[in-house]
Parts: sequence; structure tokens; C-alpha cells
Amino acid sequence: MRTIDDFTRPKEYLSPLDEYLGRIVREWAEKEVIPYRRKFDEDWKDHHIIEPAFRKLMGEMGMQRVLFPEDLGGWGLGHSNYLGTAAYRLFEEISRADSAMGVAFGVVFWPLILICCEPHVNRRLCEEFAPMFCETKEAVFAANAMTEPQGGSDIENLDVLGGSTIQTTAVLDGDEWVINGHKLWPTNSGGAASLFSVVCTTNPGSRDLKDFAVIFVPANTPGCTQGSPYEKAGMAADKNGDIWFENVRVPSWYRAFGPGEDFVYFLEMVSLGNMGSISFVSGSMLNVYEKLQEFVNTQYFRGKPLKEHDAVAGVLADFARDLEVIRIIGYQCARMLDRPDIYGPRWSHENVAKARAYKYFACDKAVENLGRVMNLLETYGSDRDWDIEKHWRDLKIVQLWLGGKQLAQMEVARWFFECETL
Amino acid sequence: MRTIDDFTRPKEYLSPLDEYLGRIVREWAEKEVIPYRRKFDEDWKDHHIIEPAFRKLMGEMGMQRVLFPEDLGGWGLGHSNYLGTAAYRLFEEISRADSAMGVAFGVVFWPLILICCEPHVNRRLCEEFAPMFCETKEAVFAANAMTEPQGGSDIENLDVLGGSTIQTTAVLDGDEWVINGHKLWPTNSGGAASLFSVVCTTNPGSRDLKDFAVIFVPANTPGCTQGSPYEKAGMAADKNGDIWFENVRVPSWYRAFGPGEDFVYFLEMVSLGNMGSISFVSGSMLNVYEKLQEFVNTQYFRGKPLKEHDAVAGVLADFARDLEVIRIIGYQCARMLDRPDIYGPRWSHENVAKARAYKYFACDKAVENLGRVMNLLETYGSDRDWDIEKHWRDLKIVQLWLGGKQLAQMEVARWFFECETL
Amino acid sequence: MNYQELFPFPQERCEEADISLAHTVHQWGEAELASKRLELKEDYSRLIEPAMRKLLVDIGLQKILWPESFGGSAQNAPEIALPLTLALEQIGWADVGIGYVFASTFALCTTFAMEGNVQEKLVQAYAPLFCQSGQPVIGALILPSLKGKDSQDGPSFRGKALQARANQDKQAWTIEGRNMRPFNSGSNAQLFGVLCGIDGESDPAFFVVSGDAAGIKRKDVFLKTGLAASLNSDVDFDKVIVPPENLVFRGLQPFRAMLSWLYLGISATTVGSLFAAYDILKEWGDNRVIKGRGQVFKENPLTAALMAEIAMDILTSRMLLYQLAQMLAQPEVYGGAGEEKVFIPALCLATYITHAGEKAINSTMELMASAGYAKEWQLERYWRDVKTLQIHLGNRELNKMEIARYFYDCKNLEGGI
Amino acid sequence: MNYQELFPFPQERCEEADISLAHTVHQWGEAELASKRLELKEDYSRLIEPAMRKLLVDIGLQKILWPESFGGSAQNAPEIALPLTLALEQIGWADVGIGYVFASTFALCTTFAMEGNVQEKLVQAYAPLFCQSGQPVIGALILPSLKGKDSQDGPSFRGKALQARANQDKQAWTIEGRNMRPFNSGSNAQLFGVLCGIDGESDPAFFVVSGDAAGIKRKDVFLKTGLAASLNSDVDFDKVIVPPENLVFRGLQPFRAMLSWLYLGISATTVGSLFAAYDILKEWGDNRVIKGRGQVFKENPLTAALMAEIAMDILTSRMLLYQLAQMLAQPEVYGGAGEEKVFIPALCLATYITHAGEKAINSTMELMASAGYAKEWQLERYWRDVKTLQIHLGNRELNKMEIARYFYDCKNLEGGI
Repeated sequence: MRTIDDFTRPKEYLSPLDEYLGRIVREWAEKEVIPYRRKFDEDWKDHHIIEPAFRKLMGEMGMQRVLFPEDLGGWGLGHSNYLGTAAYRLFEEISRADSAMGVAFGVVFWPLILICCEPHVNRRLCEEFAPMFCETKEAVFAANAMTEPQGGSDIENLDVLGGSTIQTTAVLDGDEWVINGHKLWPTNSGGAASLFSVVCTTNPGSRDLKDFAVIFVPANTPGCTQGSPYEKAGMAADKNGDIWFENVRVPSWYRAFGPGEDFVYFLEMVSLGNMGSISFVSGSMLNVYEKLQEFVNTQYFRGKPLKEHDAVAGVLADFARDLEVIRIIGYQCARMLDRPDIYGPRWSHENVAKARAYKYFACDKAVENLGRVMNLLETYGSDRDWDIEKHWRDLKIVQLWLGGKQLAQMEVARWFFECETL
Repeated sequence: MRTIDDFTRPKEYLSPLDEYLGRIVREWAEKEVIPYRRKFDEDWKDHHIIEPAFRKLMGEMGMQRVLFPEDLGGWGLGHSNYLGTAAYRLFEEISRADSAMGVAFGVVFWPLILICCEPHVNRRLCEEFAPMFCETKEAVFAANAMTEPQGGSDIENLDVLGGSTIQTTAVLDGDEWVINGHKLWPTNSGGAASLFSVVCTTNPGSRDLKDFAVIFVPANTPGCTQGSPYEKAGMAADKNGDIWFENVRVPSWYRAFGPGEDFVYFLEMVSLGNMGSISFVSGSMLNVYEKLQEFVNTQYFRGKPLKEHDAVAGVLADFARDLEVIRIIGYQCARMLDRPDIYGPRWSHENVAKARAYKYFACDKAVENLGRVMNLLETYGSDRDWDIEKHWRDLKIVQLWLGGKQLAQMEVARWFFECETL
Repeated sequence: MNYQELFPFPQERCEEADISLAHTVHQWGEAELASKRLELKEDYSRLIEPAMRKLLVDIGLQKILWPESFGGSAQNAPEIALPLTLALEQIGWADVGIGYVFASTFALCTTFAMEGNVQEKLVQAYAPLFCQSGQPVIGALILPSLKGKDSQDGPSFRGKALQARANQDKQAWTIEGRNMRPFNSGSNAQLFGVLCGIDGESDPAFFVVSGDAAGIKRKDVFLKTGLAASLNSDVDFDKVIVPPENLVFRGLQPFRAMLSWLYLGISATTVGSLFAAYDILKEWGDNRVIKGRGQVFKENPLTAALMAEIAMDILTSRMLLYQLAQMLAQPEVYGGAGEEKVFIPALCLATYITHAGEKAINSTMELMASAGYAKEWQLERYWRDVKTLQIHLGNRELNKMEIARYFYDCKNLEGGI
Repeated sequence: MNYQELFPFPQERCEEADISLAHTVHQWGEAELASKRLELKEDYSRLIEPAMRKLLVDIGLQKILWPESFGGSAQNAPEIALPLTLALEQIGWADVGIGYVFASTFALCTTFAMEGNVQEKLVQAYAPLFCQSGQPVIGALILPSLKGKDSQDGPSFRGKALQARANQDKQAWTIEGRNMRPFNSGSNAQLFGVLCGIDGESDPAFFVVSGDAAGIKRKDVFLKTGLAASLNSDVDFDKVIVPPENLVFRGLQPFRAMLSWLYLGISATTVGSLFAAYDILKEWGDNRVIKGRGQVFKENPLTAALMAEIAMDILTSRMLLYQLAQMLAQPEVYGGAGEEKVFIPALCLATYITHAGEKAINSTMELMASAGYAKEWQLERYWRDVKTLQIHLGNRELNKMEIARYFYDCKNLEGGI
């Protein structure tokens, strides 16, 4: 029988770790997640069922350590030429079981990319935070505190706004930054994260990108509080909530880099975040393929399995086709971020715009396909016991985050058509 | 200003010839085709204007020779690891100017692939036909005579029909094949082709693929006649018509290979034909991008170039995004056919099904996008002087050929879902 | 202007009283549900039962089909299609699940209570339940379904498995079915409508069965993605015995007539939920500020363009909905609800409307980003509900076989509804 | 059954006489065009003029708006919307270009001949041309357009460039315009309707100009993708002088009223062309054999599924078309054709119908493969024509600004029609 591994990946791009990572994570997913995931929705607040699976993956198997340098207890992925493709495989396998776990895990990479990745390793911060992730068997989460109450993902709209709408402020007081502000919605907030990268401004209202700052704040720093998680349409394993910073003080060297540079490497987070989103999409869709195969093989119409009906097969073909395309595009995106020597820096406007294009392509196609697949199942489509409605809900959420489609469209239009006033 | 070269190609895959081929063909297109192409539609029957451009490209620049071995006057592309990607670039650049020229040229490769490509070079036939293509400055066309009056592209539907619907027969009479039948619609028929590969059966009605034969027939063989070209919605540079074979006699060794093998390598034509179709799509769309850039930069709405209107920019973004995706998929497809060592033989069911999937994806997206682009131009969209309506007409034709979408869907469903009765 | 004025409908064909009923239902929705949105999120099940009681019993919507002698309002002529549509739009606006449960129950009852179908014994048996019990009454449909290979030995109808069999013994019928999955409310329906296979006969028969009949076993309520008001569970019929008059009809045409009414109900409920999505989006568009330049959301051309698409989907859906209502309301012009020339357009229109609904709400969610999927904003509930309504029309590809057969005179196409 | 019966329309609202007129037009189309398809392919221009003459002069469609005293049939009340729709469906079925030219001319004439707008001097001036000249009469519209940067110094209307300017000198008006691109028939129109900017005034004015006025220069007919009956060319107005009564209206509302009628015409013509595509596909589906197993094309579930989609697009488009016709026919219920509450739905419906038309014909071509793009099968002509009709509605994204403004009460959105 055909399996998910029959879908194409550009084999030239795969990391030497690919097979190993894929295998252990798939085993973990089969054993620790898939048997329990139908109960995840009701576990959204407490994570009683979800937490042990995270612990296994991140703490015990050590996936939360991969970005750190080897000498600090990590796996050195931040130094490799396979950051994108290795992460893609990892996220894809996790998301096949549960894309909320995919994003919760993936976002741990977000702040760490800033400090662990060539060519901009911040060794001092690596040393500072490596123990938090590398010297424990517990799952440790990080979060990127970006979005603010008014304007949503506007902050990502850097071409237009130059950071001028950021309300969270950082003031240097002696050797310390004093941070004040209110963030909401970040993945791994709602009480999950132990470490934040906080997007803030050193000069409120400024459009000078030198005033754009990313500062690390351990979650237990006095003055930093997290609200309860929000209830959402899906993605129970990903907690989102409010974070308040009230006169939070951290050492001055907790700023990722410094004026100008924080902004540049923040763009790298955007391109990698978009790549990660594609991996959540293809991972989920691979599992939909498996469930769909089961459905169309076992459910009968007029004495034949449903897949033998030509018109149904047409929908199956479109689904397989689009999953092929999404996956190839996802790996191409990962490759472009793996190899700045060939495709330019990860933070170039070109790579950011293209990653956004691929992401919103993947999401549009996923939403369209999942809608059609739900429909093939008739009323079973809405029943939790076929799992497909879960992926349907989750993938819709992937489509909406990172500023949603419209912000992506504007960035793509600006790059390819050099629009100047959008 | 952004150019078409800003659209992504997987650089790892490109042939060493890529830059050179791209440059000379682009120069040819700018000089020999683009200034004249608005008159092509009325030249569909006679090719008075079209023919000189073909002569330059194929005969004088020698592009019709590239597949043949070097020692026979060719460029040796049939021996290379870059058959797919080099051809893709070539076809794409031609199609940017005129996709009908792209297909008319591309289809010259079709019969020649059978005899010129590793690992199944038919040296004797190479030697036989190399002079026809390599020792002239005239454009020489070849065609693959496949489709028959009843059933259209059913013949390609080999999984289901096993060649049983082929009505064109080949009977061995001593040292000669005697061929009888009627074919229609092949590219480069209608009087253009000098050489045909004829898809026929040695045992009418048989489902045994050993009876499936591909036999070479020079167009001037007695008994072989071509009708006038059909008038079509577009693609004037591609002539299509009827071909009749009445007791056409050719030497027995004009059969491509022999029982079983003819069928196998015919599948290779299918996968390469689908890849080529994607290159025609992306080539055309690259030119649409150029024309669209010109339109949205120079046409004003409310005092600003049209591209500065956010809602219009949304359509521009979708167009750029989809062209990115199509092109990456096209090159991935080409790569898969370049490297059987990595992706399996070009004629594997997997590669055939996947190439079909990519092709019908590209065509669906192209038709959707061209429809939207036409609409952006308001009534100018239908005027020939913006060139876009030309590509709109041509790309619709690409969507419909090779058996159209439904045949592709069935083949994709059969492969990915192992349907058995479709 | 509100949506009632913005989205044209053939007001010249509607009675004052019907528009007034719709207004009453709207007020009910506002008071019982819309104004309690946050409570609803926390404690849906506590609020939903009293809301249904108010609507069905106090306002009296469940009385419409029944004779005045039982306390009903005797609106069982086809013209009920227009007031039904007006009311269901408003119910759907307030809660899609309630709309769906009501529409299904209504469709079930049309089979024996609609003018032309009236079966006196059944009316006498069930009218008191609807008019005098003081309880909201829920009817569940058990229809042919895709099933596993094992089911292929059992009875089927137009390619799908019939979930139950019926056999006549003396006068009474015995109905048997295992692990049947009703279309709605398996766990709490007071009556069932079941299409059953009968040994030795090619046409199935439709039975009405009281929910308290001996031998009915209900399983646990299962989790599903939407329509929370429909508490569904698998059901066993273990030798359930029903009197002969409970065989309501046999064959295709009356089955299709019931479906036509169900399609109208699903379509009207969908349009109502689009009004709710419109209201939510309108509020968002009026208040959200983007691009940090004080640009109100709705004033950005790109978001406005998508908002326009959504409005167009609502506009066309509503117009087509009323076209369907008018077809069902005028059998003398268009034919009866079970005739192919009405049933097929009804299927087409319901297919269009539920897909336009999916598209419109999908786009609305896009525009609202995180607020689109946060339960707090309620939009995601309508999204889950509308999709679930849609799939209750059945597998679209199989349905298309019905449609193609009609329009192109196909002879051998398999399957369908 | 043919498409007239398969695709429901509100027959109960249509007069016998109107249905009979549609029948006459259908027969005209059959005799003059459909039966001559192969000749048409070879020699369109020779056949088209006599066909137009038969339709417009002999059958007399161009006489409908004008007073009986001139030989017209005096159908200039809004109720003309329904018979117009019935007739245009049939014209579109036969030839989309003729439908478009007629619909544009009709829309132009409504501005001064429709009940409520009647301008006696203009009616007297032009009624004889339509009723007594014995010639098919073509009117061309010159409307605001996207133009290059240079045009930005000139007059504009709602974001687009006005192609002409008018200035009053004593009594007469002088109209100036260079390289104007009419919406249709620039090369052979007998009258023009031109929206002109007036110096110092914000509202533009609409003029009717006789095609033979001094100073009108027509360029060569240019090549375009569809609507072959519309022989278009750029036009210069070099100090064209017109009398004061030729200023038909000023401002937005009457402009929109004209567009509403144009949208109805474009929509009806599109639906007619879908009937033609249906006929072609039906013939193909009945006769084509695939899969080498003697399976008739229409009996294959996959192709049937797409055929069903096409039928659904035709069904919804036709229903919405008649909804639009009924709105225009009943200004007392829905408002006048130029009011926002009619104009915006008209724009929405025309947008829907022309896009559904594009989709349906695109799919039909898919199914017919090479026969879809071979000129011999005629389908590709409808495909080019329907797309060209659609783009005559204008840039869809800009149009959406109008729609969003209405439905969401936007204040600052730029542009539109």
C-alpha cells in the first residue's frame, strides 16, 4: 500500500540527520500522540494529557536542544547547512500527529534562532540559556512576544510601519533594560513559556529601525506575568494568552544584538516562521491522506470502495496533487533558508517575501482541500473519530496566523511589483 | 526594476549550459519573435511570418540538433544528466515569446527522445535520422502521431486500455512494416513535420503491451499524407491536422525498439511531454508578468499607477506567487526526469503520474490567473495590443491537451490511492 | 441599514405576518442567544434547552404544521415555504444547530402532515406532542449512508446502505438496525424517521417511530465539530415494533419531497448564519485599526475587496434561497417538491448556498485573523456549524450524479442521494 | 427537454407575448447563425450584417423603446426588463457580439427614452433612425477608463479618466477627445454616448452625439479577442459641436441607471451563451465514446461530475438574472435603476453571472479537449466572447470598492465604476 513516504521530497536537499530524525519522531508520534489526540480538545487549558508527550519529545528525546552548540549540550543544528530542511522534517512529523504540537515545538526555535544560528551566534546568550533547555528532562518552551492588542500582526508589517506602532518599550537604566508593555497571542504563552524574546522599541513611535529591539526575558523575571490561555477553534496543544511586562528588568546584554541588527535577524524569524507553517500544513495533510485512504478503502458505495468511483477519485487526485506541490514548495523554501550562499541571506526581503508567498499558497490550498475532503466523508466528516475535522480546524488556524493572507499579499506585491505606497 | 529572472529556480538543478542557452534563446525571442507575434494569428495556415523565426532558431542556431550524439552533429544532450532542466529552460524561453513555438519546437524532441536518450539509445536510427536534422539550416520538424479519431487521448490511457483502442496497424511484411491508419491533432502535423513516430498496434484489439509499437515514418514516404492545419483558438505557430497512412512501408528496423520496450519508452514521452507543458506555462506566464508590470506601472487610477491600489496588488501578489510555485514545480519535475539514479526511471508509473499531476496543477493555476489578469486590464484585456489575451488563449490550449485534466486526475488517483477499476 | 435591508429578497411575495414572525424570531435570538454570547461559550448546554423551548413552544414554531383542532396553526400548505424561510434565517442567525434540528424535524413531519400527504392517524398521534406537550420536540432522520464492506450484504438504496430493515408480521412492522448513525439528535429525539429496506422489495419504506418505543437503544453522545444543539449518538433498533400506519411512504418521489424541504431548511439556516457572520465582520471592520496609520479596517482596499466578495456571496445566496422557497411554494407552477424538476434545482441551490456559505465564512475568518478562531468572537462557531450543515447534504461528487443524470439525460450513472 | 425547460425561470411573471418574442428570436438565431456555423467560421463579416438587420429591423427589436407615433412599440416602461432578458438570452445563444452591441445601444437609449427619463427633443431626433431608417442602428458608449500618466491632468470621474471634455459656447456644446476607446463599435456606430468632463464642474455630463457629426474621426478597426460583431476602433472628437438638448444628464445617479441596464444586458447575453455551450456539450456528451469500452462520455462519473457543475452554474446564473430583471422591472418595490440599492445588487449579480459564465465555459472546454479549442466546434468563440463581456464590467477589484462601500458603509475607499 502507498504510504506518506511516496510523496515527493527533493532528495538532494535532505540533511544527513533526516532519516534518523524522521524515524524517531514518527515512532514518538505513533506511540505518544496519535492514540490520545482525540482527547486533546478538552485538554486545552490544563494540558494533562498533552504535557507528557511534550516531555518525551522535547526533554527526554532532547529535541529542544538541537539548535544549541554541541559544547553547550546541544546538537549544533544552528551551525549546520541544514537548519531549514532538518527543522522542516521534524515539524512535519510532529504535525502529522498534531500540528499544534508542531507549532508549540517549532516556536521554541524562534527566539533561539536569533542567538544560536550562524552567522550571528550570540555566544554569551547561548551560554546563558543553554542550561535552561539542555540540562533538564522537562519540556521547556520559549515564545516570541510580538503581537500587541491594537493592530495584530501589524508589527510584522515592517516595510510600512518601521516598528512605529510598537507600544512595548525598553528603557536602558544603567546595566539593565526596563521593559513595559502588553503582548498577546504568542504561541507558548498562556503559562507555557519559560523564556520570551520580546519585540519592543527603545524609542516609541520611531520609524528608525535602529530603535527596534528584541530582548530576552525569562518568564520568571519579576513583573512578567502570563494570563490564562484563550479557547480556540482548535490547536489545543498550542497555548495563547496575554503577557504583561511591568517594569521588568533584565541585564543590558539580554538584548539580542543591538541597534539595526535586531531588526535584521528578526526578519529571519519571519522567513523561518513562514517555512515552519508550511511544514505544519504538509505534516497535517500527510495524516489526512492516511485517514482518507482508510476512509475511501473501507467505506462502500454501490458495492465498491468509495475510491473506485471516478468522480470521488477526481477529488482524491486533486488532494494528492496539491499535497505533492505544497511539500515540494515547502522543501524548496527550507533549502533557500539552508543555503544563504546560493539563495542569499535568510533575512533578505526577497527570501522573506518568497517565504510568505509559499506559506499563503500552502494555506489557501490546504483550506480548500480540507473542505473538499470533509465533504467526501458526508456526515462522518464532522465526527471526531475520523480525525479529519481536527486537521480541518487546525489548518484554518495556520492560515490565519502570521498576519494572515492580506499581509502576505502586500509583502509579495511590494517585492515582485515594487509597489511603493501600499 | 524587477525582472523575470527574479522568479526562483532551484539553482542546484541547472545545467552547465543553462546560462548560455537561456541567453541566446532570449536574444532570438526579442529579435525574431516578439516584434512580429501580434500578426501570428492570421498566419496560422501559411506560416509566412512564423517560418523564418523557426529557421533561425532550429536550423541556423541548431537547436533541432541538441539531442543527437556529438559525433553525428548533435550537442549530446541525450547523453547528459540535464535533459529535463536544459530542455525546460529552452522551452520556457521560447514560450515566453510564443508558447506555440515552444510546443512546435518541443515536440521535435518527442520522437527523438526515444532514439537519442540514455539508457536506450538506438544508434542505428540516430545515424539514420541525424542528417535530416543536423545537416541543414532549415527548420525540420518531427511529430508524434498518436491520437486517433475516436477516443481522443484515450491512447495515453494505457493503464486502462493497454493499447486496445489503437486502430492504426503495423504488419510485418518481410523486412518492412506496412502501416495503415488515420491520426489527427499531433503538433507539427498539418504539413509541418518531416518525420513521424507513429503509435500503432501489431495486433488490433490486443491488450498485450507487447503489441504496442512505435515506428518511425519519414513524412515523404509514399502513402503518408497530411491534411491542412485546423483553425484554433490560438497557438497559430503549432500546426495540427490529419495524417493518413495507406500501406506505408518502412524498413523493419524503423520500429523504435521492439515488443514491450516501445511501450516502456513511450511512457517516457508522456512524462517528458507533461514536463514540457509546464515549461510552456511558466514561459508564457513570465511574459504575462512583464506585460502586466508594464500595465500596472503605466495605467493610472486616481492619480497613482494601478499597482499602488491595494486590492489590485492582491491580485498581482497571487499571480507572482503562483508563477513562483509553478516554476519551482516545473524544475522539480525536470530534475526528477534528469536523475533516474535518484528518482527512478523516467518511464516509471510514479514519475508519469507525478508529472501529470504537476502539469494539470500548472495549467489549472495558469488558467485561473490569466482570467484574473485579463480582468485587471478591463476592456484592454481583450485587445491584442497588450499581448495578454494571446497568452490567455494559448495557455487554455495547453490545459486541454495531453488528454486534459480528467485523464490526469485518473492517473494520479490510480497511483496515489491504488484505484483498480477506474 | 441592517442586513435585512441590504440583501434584497422578494419582499413583494411575502405577507406582513410572515415578516412579523421573522422579527419575533429575531428578537428571540437576540434575547436568548446573541446577547448571551459569552455565557453561551461557557455553558452552551444550560442555555440551549430553555432557548429552544421559548422558540418552539412559546413562540410556537413547532405548531405550524398541525391542525387547529390540536392547537396548531394549520399552515401545512406549500406556501409555508416563504414564512419558514424567513423564520429559519433568523434562527440560523442566532444558532445554527437549533435551526438544523428544527429544519430536520420539520422535513420529517412534512411526510405525513403536509397538504397532499396528510395521514390522519399519524397526525392524530403526533400533533398533541408538538402542540400540547409543552416540550420542544425533536425528530431525527436515519437515512441511507456510506458504510463498510459488511453492510454490502444488507439492503441499499441508490448505492448507499439502508441503515435499518423492516419486516411485516401480521399487521405490525418490526424494524431492526444496529449502530445506526442518525443525521441529528440520536440521543434525545422524541421521534425518528427511518428509511428501511424491506426483504424482497426494491423500494425502501419510510417509517415514523416514536422515540420511546421498546427496543430503541441510544449510545453515548459523540463528539463532533459543529451543530452543538444536535446531540447525536448511534442508535440501535432491536426489534422495534410499529403499527402499520407508521409506514409513511415508499419509493423515491416522496423521499425526494422530504429532502427538498430539508434542503430548503439547510439553505435558510445557512443564509441566517451568514447574516451573523456579516454582523460580526461589520463590527470588526468598523472598529479595527490597521497599518498603524489610523486606517480603519474596512477602509483598506484589499480587505474591503474581500469584504465585498463576502457580501456578494450573501446576496446571491439569499436571492437563490428565496427562489427555492418560491418554487416549493408554487407546485402548480413548478411541480411538486418530489418531482425531479423541483428536487434537482433544490439540490443544486442547497449545494450552491452551503458552498457559498463555507467560502464566505472562511473569508471572514481570514479577515479577522486570530479573532476568527478565538471562541470569544463566536465566528468560529458559525464556521464549524455551516460546514457541518453542508456535509449533511451528502458527498458532493455522488450528489452530482443525480444532477448530471437530470441535465444530460444520463442512463448509467451510478448513485446519488 | 431543452434548456428552456431544464433551467427554471419565473415563468409566472412573464407574459405570453414575451415568451413568444423569445421564441421568434430563437428561430432567427437558428436560421441566420446556428444553422450556418461553418460558413460563419469562414465568413463571419458577410453573414453578420444581414443577421443583425433581420433581428433589429425586420423582427424589430430596435423599435421597442420608441413611441408608436414613430413606428416604435412604446415599451419604454421598466417592465421591459423581463422581455428584454428573454430576448437577449436568445440573441446571446446565437451570437454574443450581436447581443452585446444591442444591449449597449439599448442602455444608451434608456438615458433619454425610458419612462421617467424621456427627453422629447432627443426622442424626436433619434426615434426615426431606429424605427424608419431600415438600418440596424448601433450606439457606442465612451465611458471613463484607465489611462496613462498623461491623462492625469485631465478630467476624471471616480478615479478614472474621462475620455472627453465638453465646453459650452453660447448655446452649443463643443466636445473634444483624442484616442478615445469606446466600449464597442467605435468604427461603425451611428450614435455615441459620451461621458464628458466639464471645466470647473465636478460632475461630468453625458452627451448623445450623432455618428455623422463633423469632427468625428475613426481609426482602423483593431484586433481583439472576442465580440466580433462589435467593430471597435479608437475615435477622435475634434471640436464636435452638439446642441444643448444632447446633454442628457449630469451626475452619478442617471449614469448608474444606464449601467444597471447595461449590466442586465451583459448578464442576459452571458446566460444565453451558456445555453449555447450547454447545447454543444450536450451533443458532445451524447455522442463521444471514451475509455475504449463503449462508455458514452456523459456516463463517466468524473466527466458527469464536471457536467453537473456546469449545469449548476447555468441554473444559478439564470435564476439570478431573472432576479435582476425583476428588480429593474419593479422600481416601486426595489427602487429606481440608478439608486444605490438597485445599482449595487445589479453590479453584484452581473459580476456573479459573468464569472460563473467564464467558469462554466472554461470547464466545458476542458471536457471537450481539442474540440474545445478547434474553431470548428464553435465553443471557443463563446469562450472568447463571454470573457470579453465580463471585462466590460470593468476591473473587478476596483468595482469591489463600490460594493464594499455600500455593504460596510466605508467612507474613504477610493474609486470604483
